[in-house]
Amino acid sequence: MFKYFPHTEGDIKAMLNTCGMSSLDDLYSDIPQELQFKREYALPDAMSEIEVRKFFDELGAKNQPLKCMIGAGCYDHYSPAVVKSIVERSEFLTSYTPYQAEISQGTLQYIFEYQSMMAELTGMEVSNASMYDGCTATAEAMMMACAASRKRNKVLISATVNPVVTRVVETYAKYHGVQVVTIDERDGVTDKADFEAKVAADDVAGVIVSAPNFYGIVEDYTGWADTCHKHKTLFIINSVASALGVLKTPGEWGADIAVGDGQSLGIPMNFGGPFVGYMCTSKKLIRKMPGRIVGQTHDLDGKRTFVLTLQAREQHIRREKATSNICSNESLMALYITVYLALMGKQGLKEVNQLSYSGAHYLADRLTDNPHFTMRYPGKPFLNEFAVRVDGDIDALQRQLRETQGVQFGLKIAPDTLLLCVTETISKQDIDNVVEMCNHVIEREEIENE
Amino acid sequence: MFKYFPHTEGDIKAMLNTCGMSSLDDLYSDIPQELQFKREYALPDAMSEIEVRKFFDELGAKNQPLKCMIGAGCYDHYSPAVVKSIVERSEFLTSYTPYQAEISQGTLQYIFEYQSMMAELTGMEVSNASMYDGCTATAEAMMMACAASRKRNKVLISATVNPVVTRVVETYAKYHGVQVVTIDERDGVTDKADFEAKVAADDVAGVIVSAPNFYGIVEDYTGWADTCHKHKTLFIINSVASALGVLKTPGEWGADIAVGDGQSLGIPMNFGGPFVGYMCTSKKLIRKMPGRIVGQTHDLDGKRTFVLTLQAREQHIRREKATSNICSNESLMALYITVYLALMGKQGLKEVNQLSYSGAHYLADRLTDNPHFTMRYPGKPFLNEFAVRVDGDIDALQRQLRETQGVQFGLKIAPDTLLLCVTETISKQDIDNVVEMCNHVIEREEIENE
Amino acid sequence: YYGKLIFELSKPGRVGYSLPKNELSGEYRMSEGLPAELLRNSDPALPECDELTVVRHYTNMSNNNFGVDTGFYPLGSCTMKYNPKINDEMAARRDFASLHPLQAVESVQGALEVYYNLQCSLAEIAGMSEFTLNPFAGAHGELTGLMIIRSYHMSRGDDKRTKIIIPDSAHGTNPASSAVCGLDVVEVKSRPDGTVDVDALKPLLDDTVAGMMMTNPNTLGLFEHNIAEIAKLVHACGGLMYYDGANLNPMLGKCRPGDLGFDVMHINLHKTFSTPHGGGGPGSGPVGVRAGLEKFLPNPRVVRHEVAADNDDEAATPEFTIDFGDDALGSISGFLGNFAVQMRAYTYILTLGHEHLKMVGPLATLNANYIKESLKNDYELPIPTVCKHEFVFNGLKDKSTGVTTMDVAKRLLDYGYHAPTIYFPLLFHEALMIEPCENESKETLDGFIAVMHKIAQEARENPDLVKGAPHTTPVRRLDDTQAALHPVVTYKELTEQ
Amino acid sequence: YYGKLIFELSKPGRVGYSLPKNELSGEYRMSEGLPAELLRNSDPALPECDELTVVRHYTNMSNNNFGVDTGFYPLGSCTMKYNPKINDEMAARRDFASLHPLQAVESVQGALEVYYNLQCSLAEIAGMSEFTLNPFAGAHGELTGLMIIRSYHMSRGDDKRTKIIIPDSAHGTNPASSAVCGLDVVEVKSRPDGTVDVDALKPLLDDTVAGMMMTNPNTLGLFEHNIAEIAKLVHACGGLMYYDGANLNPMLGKCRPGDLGFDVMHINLHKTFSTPHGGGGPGSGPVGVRAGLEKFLPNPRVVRHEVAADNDDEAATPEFTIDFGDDALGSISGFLGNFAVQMRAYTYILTLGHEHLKMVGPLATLNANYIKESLKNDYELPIPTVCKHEFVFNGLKDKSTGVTTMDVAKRLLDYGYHAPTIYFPLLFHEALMIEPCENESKETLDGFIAVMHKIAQEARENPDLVKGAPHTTPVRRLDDTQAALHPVVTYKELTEQ
Repeated sequence: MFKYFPHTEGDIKAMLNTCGMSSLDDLYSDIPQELQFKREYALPDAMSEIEVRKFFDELGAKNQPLKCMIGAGCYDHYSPAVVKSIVERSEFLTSYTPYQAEISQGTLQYIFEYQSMMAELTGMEVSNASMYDGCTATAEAMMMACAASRKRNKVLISATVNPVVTRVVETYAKYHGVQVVTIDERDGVTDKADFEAKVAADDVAGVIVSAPNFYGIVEDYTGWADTCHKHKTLFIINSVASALGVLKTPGEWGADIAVGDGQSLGIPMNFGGPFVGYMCTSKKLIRKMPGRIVGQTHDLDGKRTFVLTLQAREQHIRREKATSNICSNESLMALYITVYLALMGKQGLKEVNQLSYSGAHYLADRLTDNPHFTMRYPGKPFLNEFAVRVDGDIDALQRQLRETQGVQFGLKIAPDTLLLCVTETISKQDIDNVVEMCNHVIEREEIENE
Repeated sequence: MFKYFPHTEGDIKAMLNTCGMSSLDDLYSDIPQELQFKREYALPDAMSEIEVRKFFDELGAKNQPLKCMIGAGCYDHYSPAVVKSIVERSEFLTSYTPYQAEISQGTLQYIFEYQSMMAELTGMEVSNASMYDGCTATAEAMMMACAASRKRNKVLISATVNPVVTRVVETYAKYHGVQVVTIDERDGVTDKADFEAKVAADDVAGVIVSAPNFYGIVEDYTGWADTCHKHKTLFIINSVASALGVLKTPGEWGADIAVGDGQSLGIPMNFGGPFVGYMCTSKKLIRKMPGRIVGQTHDLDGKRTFVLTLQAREQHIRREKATSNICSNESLMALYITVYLALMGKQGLKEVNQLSYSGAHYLADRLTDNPHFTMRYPGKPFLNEFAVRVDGDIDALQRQLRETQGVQFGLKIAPDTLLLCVTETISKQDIDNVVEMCNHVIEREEIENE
Repeated sequence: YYGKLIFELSKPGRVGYSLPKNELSGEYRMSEGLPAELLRNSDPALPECDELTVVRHYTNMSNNNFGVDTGFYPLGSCTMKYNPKINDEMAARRDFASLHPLQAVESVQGALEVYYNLQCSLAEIAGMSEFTLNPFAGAHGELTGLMIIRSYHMSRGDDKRTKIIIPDSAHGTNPASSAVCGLDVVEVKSRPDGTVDVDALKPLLDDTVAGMMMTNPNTLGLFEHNIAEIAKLVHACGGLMYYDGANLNPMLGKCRPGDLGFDVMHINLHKTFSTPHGGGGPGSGPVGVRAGLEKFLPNPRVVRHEVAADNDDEAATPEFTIDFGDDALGSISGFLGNFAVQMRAYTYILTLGHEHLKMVGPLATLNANYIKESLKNDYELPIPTVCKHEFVFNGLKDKSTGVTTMDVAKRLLDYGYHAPTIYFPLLFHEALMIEPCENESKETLDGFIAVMHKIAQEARENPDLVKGAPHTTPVRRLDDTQAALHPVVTYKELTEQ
Repeated sequence: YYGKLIFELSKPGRVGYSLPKNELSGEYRMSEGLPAELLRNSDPALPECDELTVVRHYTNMSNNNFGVDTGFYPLGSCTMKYNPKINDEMAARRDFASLHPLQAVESVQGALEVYYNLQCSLAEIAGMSEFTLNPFAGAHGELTGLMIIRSYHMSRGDDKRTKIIIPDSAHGTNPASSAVCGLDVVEVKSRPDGTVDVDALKPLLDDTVAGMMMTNPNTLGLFEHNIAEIAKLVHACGGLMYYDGANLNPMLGKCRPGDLGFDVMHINLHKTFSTPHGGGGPGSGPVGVRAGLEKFLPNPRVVRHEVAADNDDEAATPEFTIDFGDDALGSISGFLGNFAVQMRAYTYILTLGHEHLKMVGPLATLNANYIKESLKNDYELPIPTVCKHEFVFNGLKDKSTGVTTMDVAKRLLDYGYHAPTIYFPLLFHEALMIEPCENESKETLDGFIAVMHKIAQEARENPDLVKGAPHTTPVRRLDDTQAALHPVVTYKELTEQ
């Protein structure tokens, strides 16, 4: 037999006998013959583990892991070795949603810790047990705002939100029957006047902005929540989770819903997934919040325990009355975050941000020492991501840095603009090397152009 | 503080207070000042995990993992993914010798399974709970033979035993006061006449041979055990563990002690360690056997349980009367073997050997199609290792194969001889590629020499 | 060890991390460079722990959890199959796991080849034309599939099709996904034999029908034997057929949704393709479509280009690109889905090959029928026909003892088994839905059967023992009501209580 | 789940592996190519199991085990410190773990650099000149060190030096290693304060003394304050001083064996340098020597060569070779020792750096003294002075209850603690030897102290409770005697019983 099938010939015979059958085909007697699949799958022969490893060795050689000076929604942050070793514990990895609380306190307890940590980070009162990613979490916030408003079906979204997020929000909106209106950008930040004008129509369910925004700029939302609330509109802030360790929180800005991606908190980049979406809100709105929630309770002996709660909100109970269909979430990725934050704690997250801040600002300063590089939004405060205008061939520059230094040098977000990012994994030496190469490439280009 | 030290300033103060002290230095008041170490260690500054990973990235780039056509005591066998995942379970990894049996049944039970499996493989009655490696296990067998013989202090060792093993045996012998005499080699196998002559002196405590031997040859030991026993000499066979799945066992040859290295049973090559030595013997000799042994017993409730047993044999009890000083063994490596054999089972180990056999014989045939390559011991039966004479520049050949195909092409055991090995991780395609390159290199050499 | 929260192990000043020295902090201090009004007023109250404390806390916590690696997990409709370790090993490979999704496409060709090959493999297994692997979970796949159906109708200007037909036995996600997608749900009843009532379906079919969602085998584990007729009827009225792949496992080797007339479908990689459930995620819900509907798949997409070899000796090598461009549907994910999950599923398919994949369905089905037949004397079997991967008991046969399905489930925990799914599907009041996967041995099933018999006997002889279960678990039965009435969902709330 | 053996889960025909198809088996069949008399008569009776069965078996078995990651493990003289995960991560790196020890030296330069750097780091920490990392464990290191001492004497033609002096408080391995090395053991008594009696030592010193082995701090956790005088006396008579590094941990940052007059020593990497004990191994026992004795270190050795740079811009890069050549001592290992263990220890040293390494000793010592002072009212403390990393109680202070050290140890298991080392050292009948490492928090120690007080109270109030312990472990107290009288050490024997 095969390593994943324990059935011996004798077992199969005995079991069929119990079922009153004589062959495995008998088990499919209820499927009309003409609907049965009679040929072999056109798939390769089974590979042994030796062959599987060789196969991925060969495919892996077609990839090139790079030093990341790119962010744009996915961040190469340090993850302590402990995180992976805990997440791999098979009692966590191979369990399912904790339906049987008595033998699932491990999962339930870490989700409770996760919720507590995310509430702290966002400055909000409550959190759910995770969502797919930051994009879908933002779309869910949009739907939640519409449901909470009861009859409004318009949301505003700032032009400075990561376009990857906006694209997903717009897709959800299109099918959910929501109108998405963009708030204009002005010098890299959301245009406050445009916001005030558009929200004043009193037909907006929610306003979505981001902090920091797509260009890495930390926008000032002073007064925005009040304006929203005056018009009975929910204020929704999308943030990169890691930045919340130091930046003014959605809670402090007065937001009603805080959403975003938690990947920056110790989760590997994984070529884009799995990540994890977080969603936090006020206690008042908890019953409108989609997704699973773990709450504290007691067992028969009075012991403090944890359990899935407020399930009446969930899709499997509400069925067609549901305002979200989320079922499986990203529980294991929430465990990454929980262990990461348990280790980094109050101080570590601050240091991570300080290191990223220092590196990014040093890179910006050194790079713009060369007049071919100019800040796209000079003077705007940023944390660890910034947009720079390049007077030169961006593609050649990126290729050169990839091939000679193994560096992914930012994301090209316009023909003349690079979005650059620095995290604590990039050293001063890395930055110096990159800047030197940039100057070298630009210089050579100039000579060639002469 | 530091991540491995939980002591806060407050903790230290409170604890010192309990001890009636005022500073950490007070804890060292019993060490004369002039003996204290007053400067800083001349060692690098602490590295963060980010830096540690980068540091090993750089060192790792100075290594080149190769396809292994080399054996000689360390074999690149397949190890199922399950093995590593189980061995990493921290309840196994971070435990110590199972002194407290009530909370160590995990370790005790797998060692019992390991002993059972090794006894099966060697065809012997009993096994100990592991030794350091095959070399030291053989040295321990030598000392055991001397101790069992009471007054004899001479052992014979065949010239066909892996010289790495012989070197260690000789070192132990020198200090233990044992005389080691070599039995001559004849056409790649142990000279039977020389053996019979030397053992006939009736002063030999033990005879050490290997199966297969250093050249990969499977020697015929028919009658050797009887001859040994006639002269009250113990017959000791050293084997590569994996080969015991198919070759005639030490038990079947009539050996008194079976020793060798277990690395070939699922343990990574690890640049030479940790491996694991095995030692199996007869029930009669169990109380002479060094190392730990796990036995079955019952608990107060009559439940079947396992426990360290026959400890009266061990060094910590016998102290200066001990005939072995082994204490820590290679328990975790025994777990590798246990899980490996649980997965491979009866059939898998046979298949592994058949694959290795096929590949090695195919390589030998194809290689010797070229007259510049000739079998050093033609006609001698071998399993998966063989010695080949090369009419050409061996160093250049090895370098060429390493640089172009990433292959370690055997071990040079004489100026004109290569010891080659094939395991199941080497495919027919790999062999064809290697042979083609060999022919190419030899041909080019000839042209250059003309 | 049970009960402490990580916050309760915290002490100010302890750290569990190490970071490089900041060589630049003299020049670049965040607190000076950023305006104070953009910074937090106070630090988050995160725990402060040393490394060992964190390791012990979560190691011990894991021991209060039950997974497939711990024991038999017959949770119906969840396909809790063995999660092979080689899959995890491949997913953790640094040359895949450390890639940024937006790094230069030349530097991720291996990853794109995995994506492309996996979608092709799924298409062959499901009998579809093309798959997107972007959806993050089964429900997300459903939503994506429904968007495809709506896009298809809208692309033809057929805007009135807003009705979706769903059997009453459907998973709760089906109607929920429909609602999120802006569709109106129309329920169709089941017949007493548990399958869709075709006669009840017919009157519902008109030119407002966008499509019909079906799970086949359905949540009772029954193959919808009228599927050909149903598909024909739905197609005849202009609707599309959606296949909920949650129950795909028993079909492997025996039947392909595409051959049954389905147009759009999703697959749960964390069910049929053996990726771990991870305590509730991450999953992955690839969506496939039949030929003609490929253009409605969401972006980003992986596109394969044949590139001629430089010289005649070499084979042509494909090149892959990522198409982020806009299209009718839009994007339902930022990047290419849960790639590490896809790595595992692809490894699973490579490991099984065509020759073992085809045995998955029959052996899973054998296991289910074996349990069903072995227990039907003690447990009420409402539908006695052959089942597929799972089946439903309606509680104990002898209802006089007052022992409920909940009690049976909790008692199973005492015996070291995870409980089956309970109180679903809603068709039966005491539903106990059992799904044993193909990886489970006869010995494991026999052990479970023996314990189920024993519980039935206990229910007769000592019902209070069963009603009070579990007795040996880390905690006893919990007060759900208190949790919901007065929700305490953060440590802060807990300390303020 | 407790008790089944893997053999009892086996069924003929099941497999847990996968191997490539044999493309050559037609031409090359072992059964035809090898003479029958060289092949096994019958297959070994190994288990036949599917993969899931194996995974569950060993996963569950691990849960019947206690490790440092599970809880406090104050096993005296074993230095059960935290085993950092980053060490394991580095040791598992494929670019190190997949190297063959005999592959071309050009292809293993990184590995050799690790070996070389680690031996240099240990030399600095221990105050020695050079180390070999080849020994596989502490006892193996002792043996190697004693061989070095003998080699030294023999190299001078001083063949009569066959006596080795060992204190009565020494670890059992000291005399055993001496015996294996062909040395005659002479025991020297301790004084009432627990340290070596210098007056008792003097008469033993003559020109037959090869050397003296000492553990410092000794097994009572006491620093041998007369060490300078002892070393002087031994050196004066021509002997060498051997340092048993088992108790090195409290010395870190405060004292170096080389500065105390020791000539040869070993270090247990699995104690002081945080590598995991692995249920009893693998360990690693590097041996260091003072200047002048380097040539007596065993082969193979790693040799560093400075290589001038090709051009002036580059720094000189070292090149490393392996010297397998013969020398006076010979080889005590086939290759370069337990390399994966060395990787972990080196990672540990890099992680701590000089600034944290120096805190290891003081904090470990603080923890030990804190427990000692906190419990001395309930437990008999025979030597009340300041201790180093560990200390010894002589059982409960109140001996009237009949509760022994064994009972206290077993009762600790019920409370979730590993027991201390018991009945060692042999100087006290009821020895209870406690070593808490520097990684343990005050909270952990306070918890342990509270339980130790509680057990003392239980011994007074309900001694049978303690004598019957443990009560909550997977199994209860075992019958050691039966095991030793009628040893059953294989499954085959077990089935034949």
